Parts: sequence; structure tokens; C-alpha cells
Amino acid sequence: MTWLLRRVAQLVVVVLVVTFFAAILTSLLPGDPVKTIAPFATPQDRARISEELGLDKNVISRYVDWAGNFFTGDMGTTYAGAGLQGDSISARVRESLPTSLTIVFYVQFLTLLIALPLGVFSAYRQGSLFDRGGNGMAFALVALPTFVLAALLKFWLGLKLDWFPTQGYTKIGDGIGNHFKSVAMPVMTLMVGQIAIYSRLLRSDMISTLQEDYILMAKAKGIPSRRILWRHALRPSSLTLLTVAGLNIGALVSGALIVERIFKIDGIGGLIYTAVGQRQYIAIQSYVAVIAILYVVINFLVDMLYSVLDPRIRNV
Amino acid sequence: MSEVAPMTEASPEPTQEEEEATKRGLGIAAWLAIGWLGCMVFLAVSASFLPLDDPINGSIRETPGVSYFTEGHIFGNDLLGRDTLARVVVGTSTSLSIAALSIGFGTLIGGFVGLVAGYVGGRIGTALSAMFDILLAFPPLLLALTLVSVLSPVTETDPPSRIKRMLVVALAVGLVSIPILARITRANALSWSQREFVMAAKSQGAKPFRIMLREVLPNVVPAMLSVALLGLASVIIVEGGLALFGLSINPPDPSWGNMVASQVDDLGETPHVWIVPSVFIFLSVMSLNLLGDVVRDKFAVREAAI
Amino acid sequence: MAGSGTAHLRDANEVLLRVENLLVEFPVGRSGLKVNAVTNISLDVKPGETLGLVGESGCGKSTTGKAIMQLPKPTGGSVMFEGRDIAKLQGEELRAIRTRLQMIFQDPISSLNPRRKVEDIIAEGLNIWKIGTPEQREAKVNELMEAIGFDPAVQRGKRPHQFSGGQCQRISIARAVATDPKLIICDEPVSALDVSVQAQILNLLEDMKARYGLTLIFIAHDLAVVKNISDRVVVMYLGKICEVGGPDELYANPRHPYTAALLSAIPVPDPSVKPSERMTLGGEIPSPVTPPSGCRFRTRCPRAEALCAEQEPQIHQVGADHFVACHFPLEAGETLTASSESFTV
Amino acid sequence: MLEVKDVRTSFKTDRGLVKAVDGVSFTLERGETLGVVGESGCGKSVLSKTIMGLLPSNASRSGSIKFEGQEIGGPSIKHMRDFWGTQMSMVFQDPMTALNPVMKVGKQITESLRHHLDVSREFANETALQLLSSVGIPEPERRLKQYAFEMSGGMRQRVMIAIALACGPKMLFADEPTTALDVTVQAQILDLLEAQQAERFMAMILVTHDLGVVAGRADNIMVMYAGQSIEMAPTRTLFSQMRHPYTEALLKSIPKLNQASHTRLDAIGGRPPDLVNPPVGCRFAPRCPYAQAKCHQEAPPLMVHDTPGHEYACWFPVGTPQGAEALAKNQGSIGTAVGGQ
Repeated sequence: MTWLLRRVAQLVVVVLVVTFFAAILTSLLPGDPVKTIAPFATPQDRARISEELGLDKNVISRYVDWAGNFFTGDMGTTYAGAGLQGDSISARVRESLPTSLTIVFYVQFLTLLIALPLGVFSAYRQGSLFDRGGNGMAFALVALPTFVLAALLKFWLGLKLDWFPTQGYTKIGDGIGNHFKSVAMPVMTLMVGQIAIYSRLLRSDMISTLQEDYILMAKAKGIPSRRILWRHALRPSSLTLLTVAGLNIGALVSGALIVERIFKIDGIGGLIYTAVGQRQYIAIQSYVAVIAILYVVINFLVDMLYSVLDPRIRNV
Repeated sequence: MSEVAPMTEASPEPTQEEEEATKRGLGIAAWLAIGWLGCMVFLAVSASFLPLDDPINGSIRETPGVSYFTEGHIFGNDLLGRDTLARVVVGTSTSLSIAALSIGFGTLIGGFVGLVAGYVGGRIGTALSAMFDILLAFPPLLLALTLVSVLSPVTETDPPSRIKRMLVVALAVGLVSIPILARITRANALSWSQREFVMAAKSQGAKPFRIMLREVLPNVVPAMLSVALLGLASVIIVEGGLALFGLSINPPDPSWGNMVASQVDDLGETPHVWIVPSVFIFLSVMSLNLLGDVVRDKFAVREAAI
Repeated sequence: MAGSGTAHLRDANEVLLRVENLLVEFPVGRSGLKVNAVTNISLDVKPGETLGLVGESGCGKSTTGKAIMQLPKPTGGSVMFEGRDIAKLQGEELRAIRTRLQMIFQDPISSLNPRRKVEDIIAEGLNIWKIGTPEQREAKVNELMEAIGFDPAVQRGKRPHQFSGGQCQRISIARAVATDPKLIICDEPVSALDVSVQAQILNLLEDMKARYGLTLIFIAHDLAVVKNISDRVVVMYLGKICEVGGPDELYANPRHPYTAALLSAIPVPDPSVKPSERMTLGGEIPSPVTPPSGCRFRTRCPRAEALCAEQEPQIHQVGADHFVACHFPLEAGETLTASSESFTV
Repeated sequence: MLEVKDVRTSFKTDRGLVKAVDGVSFTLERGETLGVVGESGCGKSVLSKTIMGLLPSNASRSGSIKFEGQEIGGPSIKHMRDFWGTQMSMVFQDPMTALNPVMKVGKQITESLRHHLDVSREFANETALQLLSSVGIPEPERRLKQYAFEMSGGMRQRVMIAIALACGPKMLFADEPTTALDVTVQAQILDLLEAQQAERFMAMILVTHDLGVVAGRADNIMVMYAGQSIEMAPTRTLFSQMRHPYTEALLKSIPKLNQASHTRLDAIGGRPPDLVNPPVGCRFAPRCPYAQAKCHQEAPPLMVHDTPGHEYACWFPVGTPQGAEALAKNQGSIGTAVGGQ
């Protein structure tokens, strides 16, 4: 229980540090933000905008104000202009986040579904044609940057073959078929590299596990290979994979940023990008906070899963 | 002293031939990778001396948008009549310079911080590694995007020069790579620092700096080198990502990423314009990844042979 | 024991090293508990003597050796070496003592940097302290390499992975001797080696000791090895001293029940000794985080009584240069008998 | 029961073919213990894995292995699976690495019971409990639910023995079962193995580097050097009339408890040969104080000489006139032999 409390405390600290870091970074954005927001405002207007944005205060008190709001569920509004009511940031997040999360979920789910058996089997048949072929292919696929792969898919499957729509996102409520069609290429793009990484990672851990004495011991007990692979070897081999999967969230968000840009999908990536361009301080901070929370929560879950998979961790 | 048995036994040390065999044993793939990267470096260095068309300004005498293997344009040209070959070669020098600068910067800082964190350990080590972890929580592309726009805003009326912009991109990406390199170096330094030879050096009276430099660092270098090679590959990729958001070097200056990005909303029009740089990116990234693996494997074998 | 006390220490003027009430504790994670690795150990070494430290894993023998080296510094106690308490020294002063006090490690491969040449490894101490001119250092390395049976011309440029475990241990010995130390702590130097190589290294240590006038603290778990090389033996159990004495007397007439049990548990290469007739100790070593009260050996001791749980025995003399920390020591010549079952923890 | 004839095992490595076991033969009856002794790299551990058929994929074996008259030296893993656990099983050197770290101990015991004997879960649990108490583990109910890392070294080794014994094998391989343990615990484990062997009337192969471990416990001893069996005899015969110079040297190089302190040890000079290119002739010749020119040219065969059941491979055996003469010759003319004088 103290362990759980400690993890939650850790979670809060990380979110605070990350968002504070974001606050400092955004305040470093050069150029007068007021000028960017309202290029033709009078000096009086500017002063008012400054005040409304809290720009007359220092970074720290601005951060404290923001954090107070954020943790009570109010992410604030975007700044639309002097005296105008901006859009609710929370509403934007509610609109965009599910789209990004849906894509990321599909990617992770399908990746594991494919990568697990692939990794296990190529470790078992180490050095076989299947293994070496898989190795070579994984190598090539990892070297294919997301944006190149996305462009290729869009060009080939979208423009040439016209199988999938080249842009936009259809919600699952607006037709399942269209939904899947709209996410097919983004998901494929992000999946390919992940499958390659995950299956190779699992393969190499599996290979070293298979050389352990306890695998020999299981063999000496007369346990069939299939059972040795899945019941004895997989669990201790999957720990690195799990860690990497947790750490991968950052990379996935980066990937989502690119995929959303190329396939013109309104996700959280697009929101952040627009916010950076428009110097929407509060919005940037809130988006970063959302991502940080996601990252920390997912890593928290990964840690829980870790301790389920490896009893040695539980007692430490 | 006559009791000491003479060391006559056949020692398992590699002979001259065997050592050469390990060098030869790189494999065809690795040599191809070295060859490709050699070509790239050559192109990058000699870009301004080669007899190429103007990569920035198209000529009105050309037919715009011709495809591969048109006379005078082996890779065709774009809708502004600019030769793709010329642009991709100049792009090579941009992309590789950014990659080399940022990883050089990242390795230097990240390596140093990681080495100290790994060797000194304790609270300092824990604090430093917690910091890396937090930095890693940021999506790298997002961080790079933010840093570039911080360091060199696009909104200024007169755009920064190509060189300045390149330095900014390299610095931003280098900053992003620091936590990754530091983390790997720290992990390696930590495990080597627990070896008994480090304690032996301490018991000889060596100062911490000497131990870090002479005992720990040489053992960590192969891992750092391997990560740096992989890092070069990922910088090439990140540059492309930045370009997609208009935050790599400013068009019309070419980089590999810029060339792909400029066409991304119009893939069908002149596909060769984005496919050619894509192939360059792909082959370079694959070569770097391969060499990174080779370095790591060689290192692992040496370790295992002990 | 196993207990505390200083009855076995000799006149401070005769000894090179005198350790009193050495205490080493490690924290266990963040739990606030601590490992009582070594608790109030006292020992001394005369110049030219080899002191054997013997016991099973977890008895604190290696920790004692490292604490004497101040790697890391002990939690408490004093380590008098050449008239100064080196446990109180810091920074430069401590560093300066390093040339006089050296260590040989257990794992011959882990203790040599794989990326350095043999000559650099051996010369490390000389180079750090800039002892002599470069030519003199070179000559010293040559001399040391010959002393350990290497051909300097052929082997000086090689790296550790080109040598076998035994050869690596020779290099370690040369490195330790290079700065003309007074005392060398040998931490299980032969445990990782095959028996035939082990004999070579033991012989080499004896030779080097004679040639360079060394004093040794020899740490090992193998009683026969310790007997072979030592002038005085200290038996340890769970961070405490059980028994101290000259090897021949101590092995012939063990007074502490643990020493006796340990001796009887050793497999003897003699088929006429039937293992079933020997006394086997039950149970296993308790956790050093929560050691038993009183005598730490009492949970496995066939002679334990109520007193043993209440009071920690003090080291007292039982013979000429023979000391024991036990409330109910064996008589000279008495054999320990007990069934092991009744004492299983 | 077990008949091993001219077994050879080699591994493909980057440096070439390593001949880890090179022509070993012996027989073993039910209820007997064979002690296999040698230094690291002599092939003693590979030998038991070869007989068990548990070699890695880069190994190849030849020769004949008959278990109760049935040839099991073939390449088929499938039919070995029925042998493993029920006919022969193995106790490994390091209980920490040989027990699955993420599987409860109880599960590791019941697993083979359920698989081989097709018994119910309850019955398997019941049997596991009995097994644990029979190997001397207190509170077996609690231990069943524990993981290996929660136990001490001795407990782990007891668990491993319980696993090995679970399906009532007729033969047990104990591969350095006590090397990772302390002396006092080593004695307990060796006693346990001996008791279980007698109770179940199993054949046992006890592999060790320590002559002391097998001296009081094995019926026969085989000494291995560089992949070959160089001397084999009933235990008492071996110790009373050892014939091979290596056996003698091995025994002499161990410090003894009954020797006075500072007794100079007779070290064997040099180190074991490279198994990729073993020396021509007797493999021990380069380190042997008795070696003559003949030893460097012609390998001595392993055969019975004087006492029945006592085989050795040497041209100039210890304790024979030839041996004495050879030794005298070497000590007179310095230089032909290398190493421990």
C-alpha cells in the first residue's frame, strides 16, 4: 500500500515538473506574444491582453495560477483576442484526444498481437530461414521513417489503388466500416516500425532466456517445447519489451503528430502544433500536462504489470 | 621463484590472422553500409564543388516536372524546374551536417553527464537519472518542434540564414538526444563501475577523475558509439519530421526532409521529387542502424570472450 | 558466536595492523532495516605474518577485508595501520596510505580492466604515484612480470582476455605488489580457480611474500587452503569471530562448536572416512538483518543452552595462542556429537 | 542398466570443433553411484548432458547409449521426452539459475507430475507436499507458494532435488550439486542425495571437481581429463592404488587438513589443453612429470591392467616399475617435462 502511495506521489511530482518545464519553455518563446496574437492592437489593448493572459506576472505565479485551475479540471480557454471569449481548451482536448488515443490503442493492440508470436517463434527457430528473413525485414522496416512510410502508403494505397481515404477521420459512431477505413493507413504506418522493434526485442530476450538453466531444467523434466516456450520462457522474457512499450509513448505521440499531419486528422498532435505556432501558452501547458499524465499513468500501469510478471519486484 | 610454472601453454589469444579475420568478418551488408555512407559523406563535402544545376532557382528554359532519366535530369526536376539531383545532393550536406552536429553535441554532453551519473552514483546519480526520465517523457518531436520555434522563430520578417537555421535545428535535436545518450552511458558506466577493477584502481589510490577516464570510459565508449550511430539515424528522421511542420531549414533551401515535406500534400503530382530523397533517407538510416548493431555486437563478443 | 572481545589481540607495538571493534552495516533498501555484516570484530596482524580469515558465505570475512581497505569505510571501529587510525583519514591522506595497503580480488577477470594492457595494469600504482623514473618503472614491471612467471618481452602488451583465470590472478598479484606495500589483503584469491591452478597461486603467494617481505590477510571459505597458507586463523560466523588460533592447534583441537562442525563437514578425499559417521550441522545461516540474540550461532549449535540466547559470549583464552568465544567450548580433543535434525531452524 | 560406449560430443564454435567429450565408455547398475571427477572444461558436465540428450543445437554426439537395453543415443528429442523426468532426471549446479524465477515452486513440481502421470491437480499438490517434506523442507505448505528467490541456497537445492525426484526416475544425474553451496549445507545436501538414492534404489552419476565429495559416497570413480576418461576404478581401489599421474597430481595439489601449515603444494604446471587442437599422444603428457617421448607420440589406451575393474590410460603408471623409472629419468635430466616437479 505504501508502495502504491509512493507511486501516486511520484506521478504527481513528475506531472508538476514536466508542466513547469513546459511553462518555462513557453515563456522563453521569443517575440512579443501579444504582438503575435493581436498585431494591430493599441498599446492600451496590449496592456489589457497582457493582463488577461497573466503576462504581467512572472513565470512562477503564472504557473501556480494555471496549475490551480488545471488540477480542478479547468484547462482554461484559448486566447481569441481582446475581450473575446476563446474556445474552451478542455472541450478541444475532449474532441481530439479520443481520436489520437483510438489510433494509438489500435496500434499497440495489433502490434502485440503480431509481434508476440513472431518474436517467440523466431527465437525458437533461431537462425532458420524464417528468423533470418524476419530479421532482415525488421531491419529495413525500422529504417523507414514514419513520414516516408506514411507518404508511401498514402501514395500507393490511397491515390493509386484508392482503397482508403487519403485524409480525415471518421468516428466509430459514424459508420464502422468508414471508421476502420479512415484509420487503416495511419495505424499501418505506426504499426510497422513497432512490430519490427517489439518482435526483435522479444526475440533477443527470448534467446537469452532459452539459454538459462531453468529452461534446460524444464526440458529435463520432459515438458513439451510449446509449454516451455509459452509458460516458462515468455514471462521472464517479456520484461524488457514491457519497459520499452512504456517508454515508447513519447515516440508514439511523435509518430501520431506526423501521421495526423500527413493524413490530416484532428488529434492532439495537431492541437499542440497549432498552439505552439500561435503562442497559446495556457493551451500548450495544458496539452503537455495531458500527455505527461498519460505517459506517467501508462508507465505506472506498466510497473504494475511488471510486478505481476516478475514476483521478485513485488517484495523489494 | 623457480617454482612458478612457466607459461608455455597454448594461450587462446587471437593470433594476427584471427584478428584480421574479425575485421574481415564484418559481412557484406556492413561493407555496403560503409560504402553508402562514404558516398553520402563525399556528396555532402563536395556538394558546392560538383557541377550541379542551381538547386534553389529553377530555370525558365526547362520543362518543369519531368520524371526520372530525362535528359539532363537523371532524377527529373520539380514543378519549378529545379533539378532533383542537385537538390538532393545539397540536401545531403544539410541533413548530414545537422545529424553530425547534433549527435556530436548530444554525445559530448550526454556522455559526460551519463558517465558522472553512472560512476558517482548515489543521490547525484539518482537525481540525474530522474531528470533524464522526465525529459524522456516529452515526445521527442514535440520537444524539438518547440525548441526550434523558441530558438529561431519563423514569424520574423527576415528569415535567418541557412547556416544559422541549420545550427538551430542541430542544437534543438542535440538537446533532445541528450537524455537518451546520457541514459545509455549511465547504465553502462554503472555496470562497469561495479567491476572489481574499479575497486582495484581505488585501492591503488587513483583519483575519481582518473578512474572515470581511464577505467570506466574506455569500456563505455563502444556502447556510446553504437548509440551515437543509431542516434545519427534518428536525427535524420527527426529532421524530416521537423520539415513536415516547416521547422527544419527554411525552404527553398533543400534538405532531405524538406524535399519530402514540400510534396506531402501533393504526392501524386511529381512523385520522384519526394521518392528520391526518401530513398536516400531510407538507405542512410538503414546503414547507420546496421553499423550501430555491428559495433554493439563486436563489443558484446569481446565481452563474452573474456 | 560468537562473540566480541579483544582478548586475542597482541601487544600494539608488535603488530602492523590492529583492528578494534570494527562495525559494518548496510541499509536494506529503503526499509530502514540494516544488514549487520560485521559486528564488533577485532583482529591484528604481525609483520611478516599471514592471517587467515575463514567462514561460510555471509560471515562477513570479505566485508572485513574491504572495510580494512576503507572500500567503503566501516560504520564504526578503528583500523590502526602504521600507527595511525586510517578509518579516520579522509581524502588525500587516505589516498596516500593506498600504496602501503593493497588488495587482491576474488574474480580474476572482473578485477582487470579488459581494455588495458598488462604492463599498464601492473604499472598503475607506480604511474599514479609517479614512483621512480619512467625507466625505473619499466624495469620494475619487467621484474614483476618475471616474478609471476611471465615473459615481459612477449606478454607485456597483451590484454587480460588473452590470459586464463590463473594467469589473470598472477597479474593481480603483480599489480598489488608493485608499489611495495606492507600489507596485502587477499579476498578469496583462489576460490574461482581450478584445484591445480589454485595450488600454483598459493605457491606464488608464498614466494612473493618471502621475496617482497609482505604481510598477508588471506580470506577464504576453504579451511584447508587457509590452514595451508596461514600463521594464525580467525574463524567467523555471521559477522562475529568464533575462534582464533594457530592453524595446527586450531584444526587439531577446535574449541568452538562451529569450528568443529565446519571441520567435520569438509569432504575428505579418503574413502575410509564415511560421511555418515561425521557430524552434520542442521539448518542454514540466519539472516544478518535479524541475527539471533546472544550467541549468533546458538540456533544451529548442538550445545546451546538458555544462557547462549541471553548473553553474548566474550573471547577468552583457552590455550597458548588459542582463543574462543563460546559459553560452553569443547575440551581439547573432545568431538562434537549431536543429531542434526533437532536443530533445524 | 546404463551402458555408455565410446560417446563423443563436439561443439561447433567460431574457433573450430571443440571436442568436449572424446570417447567415454562405462556401465552403471541400479543402486550404484558413479562419481565423475575433473577440473573445469574436462567435459564432465557435458558428459551427463550428452547422456540425457540435453545438448544445445550446435552440439553433435556419437556413440552408443543404452538405457535398460534400449538405445537412446539417437537424435530424436521426441522419444527422449518420455525418458526425461520419469526414467532419468537431473539436479543442476546452481539452484538459483535452474529454478524458474517467475514460477511458484509448487507449480514447478506439480507441472511434471501432471504432464507425465496425468494426475489430478489435488493429487499432484498432495504429492508435491510429500516430496518437499521428504527432502527435508520444513513447512512445505508455505514453501509451495513461494518463489525461488524467497528461499536460501540450501532450500532451493532441496526443491530442485524434489523436482528431479517427482516422477520417480530410475536414474539421477547430479551435476556439481553442491558447488554453489556452503560447506555445512553441502554436507546436508550430499547426505540427502545419498539417502534418497538408497531409498529409491536409483542409479546416480555424481559430477564434481572435488575428490573429497565422491570419496565417501561413490561406488566407482571416473577421472576425466581433456574430454577423456583417463582412470576408472572402484573408489577404494582408486584411492589406494591410483595409477594415472593426473589422478595423483590432482590429489596432491589439494591442500589437506591434516598437513601442517605452510606445506608446499605440488602444483600441476601449465593448464589443460585446448580442446580444438588437443596434443598428439597422451593429452596430459605436456604437464606430466612421468612423460617420456612415447607419451608425446602415442595415446595410451584405456584398459584394465592389474586389478579387475580398474582401468587407466597410461604408459608409465604411478606405482609401477615403469612409472618409477620414468619419473627418475625425468628428475635426473631436467627439461623434458614441464611443470610440477
